[in-house]
Amino acid sequence: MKKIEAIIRKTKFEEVKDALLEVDIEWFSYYDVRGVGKSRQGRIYRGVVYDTSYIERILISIIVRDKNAEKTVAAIIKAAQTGEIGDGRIFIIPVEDAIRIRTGERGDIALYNAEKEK
Amino acid sequence: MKKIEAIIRKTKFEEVKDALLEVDIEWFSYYDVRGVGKSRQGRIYRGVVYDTSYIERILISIIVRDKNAEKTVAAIIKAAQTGEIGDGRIFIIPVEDAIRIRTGERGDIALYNAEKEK
Amino acid sequence: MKKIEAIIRKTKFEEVKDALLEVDIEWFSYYDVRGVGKSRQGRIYRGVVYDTSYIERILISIIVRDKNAEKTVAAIIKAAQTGEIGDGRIFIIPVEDAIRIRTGERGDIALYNAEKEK
Amino acid sequence: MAEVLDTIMIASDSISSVVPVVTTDSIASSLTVATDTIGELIFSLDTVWVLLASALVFFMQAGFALVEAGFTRSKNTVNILMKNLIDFAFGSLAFFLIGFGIMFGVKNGFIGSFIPYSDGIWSGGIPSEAFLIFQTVFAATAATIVSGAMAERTHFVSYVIFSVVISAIIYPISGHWIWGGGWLSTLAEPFHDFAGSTAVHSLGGWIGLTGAIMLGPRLGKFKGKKVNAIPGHNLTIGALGVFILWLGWFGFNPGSQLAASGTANAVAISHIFLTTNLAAAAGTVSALALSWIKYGKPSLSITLNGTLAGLVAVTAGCDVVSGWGAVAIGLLAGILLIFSLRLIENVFKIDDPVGAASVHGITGAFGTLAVGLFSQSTGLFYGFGTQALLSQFIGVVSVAAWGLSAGFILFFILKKTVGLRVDKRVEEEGLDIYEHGEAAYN
Amino acid sequence: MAEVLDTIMIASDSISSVVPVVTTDSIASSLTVATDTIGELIFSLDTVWVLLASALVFFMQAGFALVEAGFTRSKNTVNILMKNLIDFAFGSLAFFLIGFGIMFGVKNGFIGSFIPYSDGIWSGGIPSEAFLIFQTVFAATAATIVSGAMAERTHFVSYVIFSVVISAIIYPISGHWIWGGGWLSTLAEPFHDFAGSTAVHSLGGWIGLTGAIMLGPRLGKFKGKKVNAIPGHNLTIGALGVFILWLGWFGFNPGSQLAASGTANAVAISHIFLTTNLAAAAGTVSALALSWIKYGKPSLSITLNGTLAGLVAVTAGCDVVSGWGAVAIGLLAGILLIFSLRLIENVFKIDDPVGAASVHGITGAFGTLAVGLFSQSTGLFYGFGTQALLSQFIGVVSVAAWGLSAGFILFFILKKTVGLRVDKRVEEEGLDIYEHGEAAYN
Amino acid sequence: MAEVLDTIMIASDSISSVVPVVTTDSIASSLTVATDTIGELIFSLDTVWVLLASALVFFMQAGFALVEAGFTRSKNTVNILMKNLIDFAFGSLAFFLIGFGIMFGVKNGFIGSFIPYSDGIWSGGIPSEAFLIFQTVFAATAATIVSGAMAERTHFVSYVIFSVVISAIIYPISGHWIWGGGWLSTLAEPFHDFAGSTAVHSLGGWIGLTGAIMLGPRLGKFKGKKVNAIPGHNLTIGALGVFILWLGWFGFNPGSQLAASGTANAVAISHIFLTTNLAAAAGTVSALALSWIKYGKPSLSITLNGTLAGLVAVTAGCDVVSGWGAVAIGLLAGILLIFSLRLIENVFKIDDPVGAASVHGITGAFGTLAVGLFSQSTGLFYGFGTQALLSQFIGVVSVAAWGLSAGFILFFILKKTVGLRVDKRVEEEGLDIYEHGEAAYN
Ligand SMILES: Nc1ncnc2c1ncn2[C@@H]1O[C@H](COP(=O)(O)OP(=O)(O)O)[C@@H](O)[C@H]1O
Ligand SMILES: Nc1ncnc2c1ncn2[C@@H]1O[C@H](COP(=O)(O)OP(=O)(O)O)[C@@H](O)[C@H]1O
Ligand SMILES: Nc1ncnc2c1ncn2[C@@H]1O[C@H](COP(=O)(O)OP(=O)(O)O)[C@@H](O)[C@H]1O
Repeated sequence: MKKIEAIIRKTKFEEVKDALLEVDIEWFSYYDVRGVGKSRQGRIYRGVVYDTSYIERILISIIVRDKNAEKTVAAIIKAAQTGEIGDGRIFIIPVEDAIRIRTGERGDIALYNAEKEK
Repeated sequence: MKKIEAIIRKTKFEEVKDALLEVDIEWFSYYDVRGVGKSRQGRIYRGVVYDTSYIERILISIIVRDKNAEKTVAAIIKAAQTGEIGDGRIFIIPVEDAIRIRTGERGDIALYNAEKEK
Repeated sequence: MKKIEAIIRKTKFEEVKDALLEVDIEWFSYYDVRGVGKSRQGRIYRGVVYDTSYIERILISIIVRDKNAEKTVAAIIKAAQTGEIGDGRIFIIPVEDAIRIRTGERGDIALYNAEKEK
Repeated sequence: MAEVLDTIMIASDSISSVVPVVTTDSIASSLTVATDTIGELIFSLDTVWVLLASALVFFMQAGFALVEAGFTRSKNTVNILMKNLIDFAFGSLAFFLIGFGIMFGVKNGFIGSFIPYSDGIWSGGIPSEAFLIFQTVFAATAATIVSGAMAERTHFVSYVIFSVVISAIIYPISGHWIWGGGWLSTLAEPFHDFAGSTAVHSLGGWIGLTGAIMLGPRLGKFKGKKVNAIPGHNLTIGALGVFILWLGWFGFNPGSQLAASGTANAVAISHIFLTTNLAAAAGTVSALALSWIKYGKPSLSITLNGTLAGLVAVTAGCDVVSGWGAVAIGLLAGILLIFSLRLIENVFKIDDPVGAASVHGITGAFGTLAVGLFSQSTGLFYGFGTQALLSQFIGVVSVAAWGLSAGFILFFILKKTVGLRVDKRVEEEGLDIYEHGEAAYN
Repeated sequence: MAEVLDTIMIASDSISSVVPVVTTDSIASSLTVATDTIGELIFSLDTVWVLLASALVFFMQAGFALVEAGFTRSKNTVNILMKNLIDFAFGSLAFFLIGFGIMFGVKNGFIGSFIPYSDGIWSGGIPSEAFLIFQTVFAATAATIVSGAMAERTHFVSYVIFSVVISAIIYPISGHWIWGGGWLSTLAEPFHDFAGSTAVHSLGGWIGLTGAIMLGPRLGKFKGKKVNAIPGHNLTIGALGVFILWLGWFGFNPGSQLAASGTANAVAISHIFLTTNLAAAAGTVSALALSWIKYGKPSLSITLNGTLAGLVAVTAGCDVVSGWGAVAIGLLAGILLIFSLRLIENVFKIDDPVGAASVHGITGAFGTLAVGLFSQSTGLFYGFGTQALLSQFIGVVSVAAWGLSAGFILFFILKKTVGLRVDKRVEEEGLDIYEHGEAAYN
Repeated sequence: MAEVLDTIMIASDSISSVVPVVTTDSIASSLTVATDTIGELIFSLDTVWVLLASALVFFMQAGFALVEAGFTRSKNTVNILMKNLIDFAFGSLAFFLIGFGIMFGVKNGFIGSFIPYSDGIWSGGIPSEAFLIFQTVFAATAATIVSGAMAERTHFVSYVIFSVVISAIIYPISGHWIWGGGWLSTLAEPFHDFAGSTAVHSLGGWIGLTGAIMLGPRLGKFKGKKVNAIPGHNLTIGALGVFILWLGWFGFNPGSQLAASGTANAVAISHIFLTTNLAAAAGTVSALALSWIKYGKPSLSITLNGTLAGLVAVTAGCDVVSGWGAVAIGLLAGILLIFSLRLIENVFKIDDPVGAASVHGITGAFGTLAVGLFSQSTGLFYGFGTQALLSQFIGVVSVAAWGLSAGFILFFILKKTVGLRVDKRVEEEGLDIYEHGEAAYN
């Protein structure tokens, strides 16, 4: 199993979600992160200017079976790419095991919907 | 060392916390995530209906020594299980090293309280 | 590649950021987490006292090339250490691959700025 | 009006300038015009006063909405806001159509008449429509209080129904007893509830308490013997709500004088303004102090409730207690509140998310009784014996009995028909999504 | 003033006490003083009324700011707040310098005079500065409405310019037609827009609609045939905004009477207060009911818009419709609103983030026409024929034509010069950071 | 009152109808009744005006709470809200018990008398309790201002103590000089501070400045030469606070006339309303423009401060400057504010989280001096020489000296006893949890 961590633009989230659904990735988690990077923005607060590059991003975390990793990555790239600086990154992290809390099932089976994919 | 990532219902958080304390897991981090999944909810905003399955979940992240991984997983399942769809998942991810910032200690020792567990 | 997850005090964030920039770590993500731990705080709400140890922390997530891992850890420790309980922890997690969404580049090259470091 | 006056001016100018023509008759008729105009001015000033007070009391709806939203969880915020919005909307219509007639219609001791509002039902020193508006904003307050006690688990459709019933029937009936010429106002020593500690607040508190009991506690509130705190999601909003309520109370109490013209009225509304403010301040201070002593830390959530306790308690007697009396009532209300919150939650294990039963029910009852002690014209502490205290007691008890029993019947019927409480899953995931399909924060 | 009165008192005391000295002349002169004093009191009470109404209407700026901020995304919150703050600031100055003269200056049917405010431009039963203030807070409302329709994508510098032009020129011109003695007020059956359903709200709605069309939809709003919901970031704030607006309307409508003294005025302002409240309540209820039926769930965002629809619609006729008429107008406005929102968004594919064109434009027009039906003194439903309805129609259409064309010209020039819309990147990342260098939440 | 009038009406009706009975005597006595009634109406209208103004000024407490909460970090929100709540609560009681007597009691030039409020201390054209209320809401404002400058690091118990001392003693003493018949009001050309630019705002600003200096900057504010921005957590709430303050100022300034009846008063309050609004608008615009020029982007946080600067500055002279003068004062105040913010923060390295010293202290002083320039009856620019300017200067300096020294002594004592500043850890983790055991957001 792999954990796919994709850091994308907030505005691309809906498209990425749809792209993932198309390749049958139906379950994932996401949350807001801020990225620090080089595309600095000058900000002012009550007359104090401060340089910052905090950019709001969404981090999508998907645990997939090994065989699905590449198609997941491809789907994300396709949907999230604009070609301009700030498109974000994808990281692939090894996962040792997965457990479905509801049933206690472990391993690959915990990742997919038994009824559907068999 | 292992990282245990458990995605649970918000309403089960207190119980899971208590269960973890019972098995002597006293330190962990958590944050809000939203899960995308199949239990869709119809939402309306100013007359536009939009389908969504964004469900608020809590992600608990615990780094444990290898020997504690199983009992941690068991504790979470026990406390978070309702048997209904949406109970969430647990993922186990390998961790190479841990460092306690306060002391700079590395390895297993960074994870437990020296005074307590020896 | 390694993922460095550092859980630090909110008040130390700016210093850590500066320390990282100094060792040429220019890209990272961070988000708010709450830590559960032993430094309990009594809280009261409408007359009900409840014990809690929820402490607001920032989790910094940095993916670095293997060779940069140690200097990153060192920079964080230097900047985030106060010596008092609650300084936080750093975890090192293996990463298999990284992809830059903008270009589709994979591997180490996805992590650094080609123009700069070559 | 300007034209009328021009006539007098011309008339009286002619009187004084054209010396010879001055006759007693022409002066007399000018004087009549002047006197009539003065009469109209008195009427107008009183109207302006009541309308502006109505606007302030209306704004309390926003205050209640914010207090209730701030003191509950974000997953139920849309639901709470919706309730506070629609109870005023339905309440305005229901009171116009039914409630006003029941409250102020043809007098029999127990109930008025079942007719829609019309000009003839009430008459006094202001236009009857101004009086209707002032009474409408009061009626809606009673229903709003209930929504706080029953927050985070009540079926929305049930809420709509019972908020209509409260504004249209339950509140007007006991209101009739007190303010509509009913039996409480004809006791030997008439029951004194100047602006509604009992008529509005206690009643709302008791109905809310009944509702909270019949609904049962929110999931996770009580675990065995343990009482869990379920902190509100936004105290900034909650505190703003309390400030708005405090502001609104400057319409609620002084406006209940229903008149401002004449030295007596001007002095009265000033005095009421002062006692209202002093009691609020005193309630804040005593709740702060006691929470600090009891829990080791000065708690904002309790202190805000203390402010409201002071305001609720002084409402019955704001016109008859002295400044010092108001301070005493406020101090006691703030202390009583804290014990009441504990009692209801820890001893009786009733889950009242915003403490409505304590803030409005208990301190409202206390404040009403306090009139029998602190009233400068009838109170025990001023040597007037226990006559007034007895009347106050009768009023408090009978309205409590009415609120508890009418509430019980109402909620019982709803429970057996449309259902009072949402499903477990809906409660867990939040009413916003399941009942309204919307989230408050995105 | 007290001194003057002392004199009369002494005078009249002497009259009554020192019996023999009483002469007709001394009485006559005392009477003159008394009558003058009464005249001054009338003037004063009317002034107090108008000033307090102005304060309430001013507060609507906060209401609009919160509604617009709450119903849009958090990344554009600073921008929205800034717009609502500066449109009132620039508007106050612009209306003082230019707008007031255009609206109320020397009367020709189409436009007043281009002179800064001065004492002589207007005179009536209150100080001209009180009148200026009341008109200023109205003028700023029209500009504010526009900012809602054009939210989340308009260049800030453009906004500053067009908000000044609206307050200084566009609004005063059509305002002159209606309230400044212009051609609409001299029709055979004069166009009746008591407090500005058309003069203020519709005008703002139409300009906003033009702006929304010329800007184009926000990125991601329409995807092929699909309409995407872009939910607002904070409905608590949005709901508070609506409560504040409702409160402000109690200044907006009853204040437009511009007088409170005399029985007729007192009765009138009470009646207006009542019709305003009933229509708001009815709009809330019908929008709630229809959203419940249509979408299966009672939606807060729509219900809040329904409240505003009821308020906007009753504004034109709040003085001449009955309580029942107000209920009818409110109910219809709430229903019309929902269809209008759908029409503009789903059929015409125009992106109006807060629904300003529907809430203010469409229901404002409807409410103005409704005067021709529901007016108790001229309306069709009361047997007065179609004369009034026709005048209302002429007024609605001509102001719409004016708003749409003036808006078009204004936005066209801005588009070709400073630019109307921000860059794609700015829109994506939020206007707050790129246009203001600040985030609302940290 | 209605009964009294009925009597006159019957009397005067009889006069005019029953022709023969009309005697000079009966007319004279009717006239006396009418004149008395007019006197009572004047008294009543003035009371209504002052009470409603008091309600508006009270609401400023909510405005301050929101501004201060919005402009600071979320970890200290409970603390800020609590301070703003309890300073008004304690202030109301302290001013009732001590402050009012010191400010308005038996006149010696420096201080009044140490007695609790009682009816006889003050008398004028309104009930003394109405006057007390109006003065109470003013007194609380001064204390509130201080809490902003000392936000995010002050010990709560210290805050409670010094807010009581300010409302009970410090503010009333200098207030006595200016408004209580003290030495500043008896200068050859009396010091003119109509509604308190100096008496309230500057004083609060100076005490706050002293506090900010003695506390030292928040951790992380200054790092070597670098000044770090510590952005507020919620500008929506901050902006709402400013709107509420702007609204409240319509009570603060026009209410300070303390009367509304009579043409002169009606014209005066209208004028004050207008100058207040124009200065606020002008302050907003100039702060916007200068921030735009200086920092390249129009900043909301600065613009909001500009609004307040305009309001504070015009407060001293709102009654005597022209509309154009008000615009000038507002524009200058907005500009001055920005330089003052920089000076205090960047040059003096004083950390004043919400800019209270600049907004209230500096622009308050400026506005007071501006009276000597812009007053239409005494100002230099209107050819009246420097006499008034000198008096204004004396007033500004002596109140500044008083505020700085009284503040210094007070804070010094607190520092040596209960402690002024919280521990490093408490400051880092937030005062909410450590001082109050509560979080604002959950
Ligand atoms: N090494 C890294 N570790 C953690 N997060 C990263 C790293 N590199 C990039 N990110 C995250 O991804 C976001 C977007 O990446 P960015 O480098 O701006 O994309 P691009 O390469 O297209 O310019 C950053 O704001 C940051 O949040
Ligand atoms: N493959 C996955 N990757 C990341 N998060 C997941 C994955 N599968 C489930 N989750 C998270 O867990 C949550 C609950 O899982 P769910 O499948 O609803 O539980 P159940 O199997 O009991 O129905 C989801 O909402 C989502 O946030
Ligand atoms: N085993 C763990 N798993 C996940 N998070 C942890 C773990 N240990 C510590 N943390 C996080 O780090 C934070 C700070 O660690 P802490 O133990 O308080 O530092 P110290 O050792 O200096 O006292 C905790 O609040 C928690 O969020």
